[in-house]
Amino acid sequence: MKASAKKQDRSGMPLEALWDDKEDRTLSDPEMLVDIDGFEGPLDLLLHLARNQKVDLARISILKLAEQYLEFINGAVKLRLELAADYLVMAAWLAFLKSKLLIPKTGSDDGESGEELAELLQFRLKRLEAMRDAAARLVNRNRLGRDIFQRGDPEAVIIEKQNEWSATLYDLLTAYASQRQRQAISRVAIALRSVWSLKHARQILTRLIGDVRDWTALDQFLIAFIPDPSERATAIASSFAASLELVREGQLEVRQEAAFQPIYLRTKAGRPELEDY
Amino acid sequence: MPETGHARVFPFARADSAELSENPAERLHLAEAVRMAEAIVFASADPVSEKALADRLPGETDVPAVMAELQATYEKRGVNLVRVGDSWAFRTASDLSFLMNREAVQQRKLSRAALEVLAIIAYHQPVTRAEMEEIRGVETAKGTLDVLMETGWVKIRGRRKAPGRPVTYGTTIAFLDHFGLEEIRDLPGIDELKGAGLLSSRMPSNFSIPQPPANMDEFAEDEDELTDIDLEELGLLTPRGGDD
Amino acid sequence: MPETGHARVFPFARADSAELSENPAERLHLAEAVRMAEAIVFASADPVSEKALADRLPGETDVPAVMAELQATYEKRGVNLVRVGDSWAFRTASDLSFLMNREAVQQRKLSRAALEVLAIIAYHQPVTRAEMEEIRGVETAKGTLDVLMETGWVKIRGRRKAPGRPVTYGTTIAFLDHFGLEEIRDLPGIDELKGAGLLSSRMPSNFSIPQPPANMDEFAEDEDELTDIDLEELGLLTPRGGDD
Repeated sequence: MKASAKKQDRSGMPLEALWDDKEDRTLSDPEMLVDIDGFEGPLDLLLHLARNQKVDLARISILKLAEQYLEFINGAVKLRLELAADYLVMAAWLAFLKSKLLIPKTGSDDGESGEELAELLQFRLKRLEAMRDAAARLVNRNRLGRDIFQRGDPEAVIIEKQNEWSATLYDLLTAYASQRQRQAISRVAIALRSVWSLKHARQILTRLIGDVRDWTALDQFLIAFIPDPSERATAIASSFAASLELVREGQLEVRQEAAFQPIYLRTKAGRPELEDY
Repeated sequence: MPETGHARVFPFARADSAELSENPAERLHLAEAVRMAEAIVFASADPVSEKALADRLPGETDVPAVMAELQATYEKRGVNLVRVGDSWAFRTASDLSFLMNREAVQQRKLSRAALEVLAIIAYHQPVTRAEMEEIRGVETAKGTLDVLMETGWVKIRGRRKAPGRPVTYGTTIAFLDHFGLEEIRDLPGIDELKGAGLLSSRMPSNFSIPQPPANMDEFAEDEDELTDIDLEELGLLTPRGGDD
Repeated sequence: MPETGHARVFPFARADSAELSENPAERLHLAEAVRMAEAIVFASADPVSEKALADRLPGETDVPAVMAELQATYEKRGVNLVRVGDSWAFRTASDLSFLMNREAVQQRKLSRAALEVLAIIAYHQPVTRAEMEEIRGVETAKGTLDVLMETGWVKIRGRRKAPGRPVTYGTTIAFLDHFGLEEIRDLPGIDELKGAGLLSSRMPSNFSIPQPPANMDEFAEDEDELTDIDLEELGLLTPRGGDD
């Protein structure tokens, strides 16, 4: 993100100070409009905007939030700031969501309703906020080496394992990765700048929102947010090819009412439940 | 406290010892085991597992009983016996932290992102990287997970039994020790978060925003009108009663 | 002895507390000072001088009295407070020192080179010494492999079906145990190493990491089982000798 109107060196700040460093910024603060360096991605930015509504997350207006976000992004685009794809994809999705919220549902089979999508976003924001609060509570606990102390002068190492050699999995993986990387460096080719494809955009969106069924309608919004118009045609073509690949793998379903009608793509339902060991 | 013959400035006393044996030989044995356990755990800076204790204490020792006794004994002292997972450690009492600040070692400063990821791993474990990214809505930057693993608080746990068998992450004993937790269930607010459905990877079906419906009297799809029997159960209607 | 209020298995009691104040406020103050001194001495890496204690305890504390009290309190415990010159430290009770000596094996850290070779063996098994060299770009010292064999994490698996029939190396069950892996395939792959920040995300496209075999013990197609003669040559089997 190049939008660094004010760069702060946060590494020098105490841990706890990191948690409230954005509270003093408000929407009216002109710097806020260009400084997205401080945000950990679009959800973080949305959460910040939501907090500015000064109501409980459960009561925020998602419509208003979407408008604020779009205003923010448009402001940045006007200033010709190069925004990371994540922010643009979120903008596209919010534009899509806004249209769904404003236009009443037509058919019964055209994806989630605007309300369902808004709920999904609200769930995401709430969950992120919960984790953020949890992290704050965690760091503010009495901590070993800061508030609580262990024996300063231990007398014996109680060895649990019989092996006299110590090494952790982390040591092992670090050793492996760094030597392979070192050896590979002589042959490093500069990675190509990834083309802004719809497939990539959908991956980002899945990370931001989760699986969304109604891809077709959404794609039009995504395309609108592709910064370079010359890339749009290739983006559509490559994305359709990629979609067909997903259909073949059984991850997507495809539907078309009639020739030349819009093609509907959606995530196949009923994926198996996950299990660990 | 000073009125008994055990007058000490700072009594270690336990109120309840009812469960202890009345057999003098057994009591002596337990007392020795307590001393030994005390010495072993005290000597180590790191938590000592019950298994390691069992290996070192006399054969028939009831390790949990010994540790419970020792923990109660140290309860009010300047140094406490704390449980960390299945291990035990002596740690300075938390109310004395003001006194101990000068011992404080420079803590590694974690970025906000790293702390967020740490919380996600702690509350959602076992969790894959894709799931962490889904919760945060961003890719995990280099220097986040590796830093957490370097602190020794986070480890690779195993793999998810799912397509692609992604690696799962979880927290370590050192994590519990550092944040003063006996076990993961003691994480602050974990029950409330679970209850609110905020620890699930997908939006729970019962998660909903109280969005006032356009027509307040219209029933949602997943909602049934109350019947008279419901109203009775809820005490909103007086029971009709028998044949009245 | 549930008959008294102070029933504990292992009483800390001091016989004499005659010198202690009868004034409750003073007693409370002393009790707090004892707790503080206890925590300070416990957390200190070196014995703590009375002067240092005086600096950290509340202004009017009678340090010698506090330490005498603390020493008496710990007198019969598994850990004692001992005076070292004009300083104080906790030490294991001398009659329990046998507990400390029992497994005073110093744990040693593997060298960087040994870790690298171990990792290559784990990921690339079955692998010959020449192949390790090719991957690492440096020759592997004989001593490094010896150390790894000594850990019990690495073993000689067989021989490569190739000129010179070089020995192949692989990992053992003890390796899985130590590193908390269920199977060798649980080692993270390329995407996971990238995701964890251990590997740069901009590696060349032809860069790959081998997928370790599902079954560590199955011989590869180009690999031979070790014969008894091999085992003898490698010194892994004592020569049978004669006609036996």
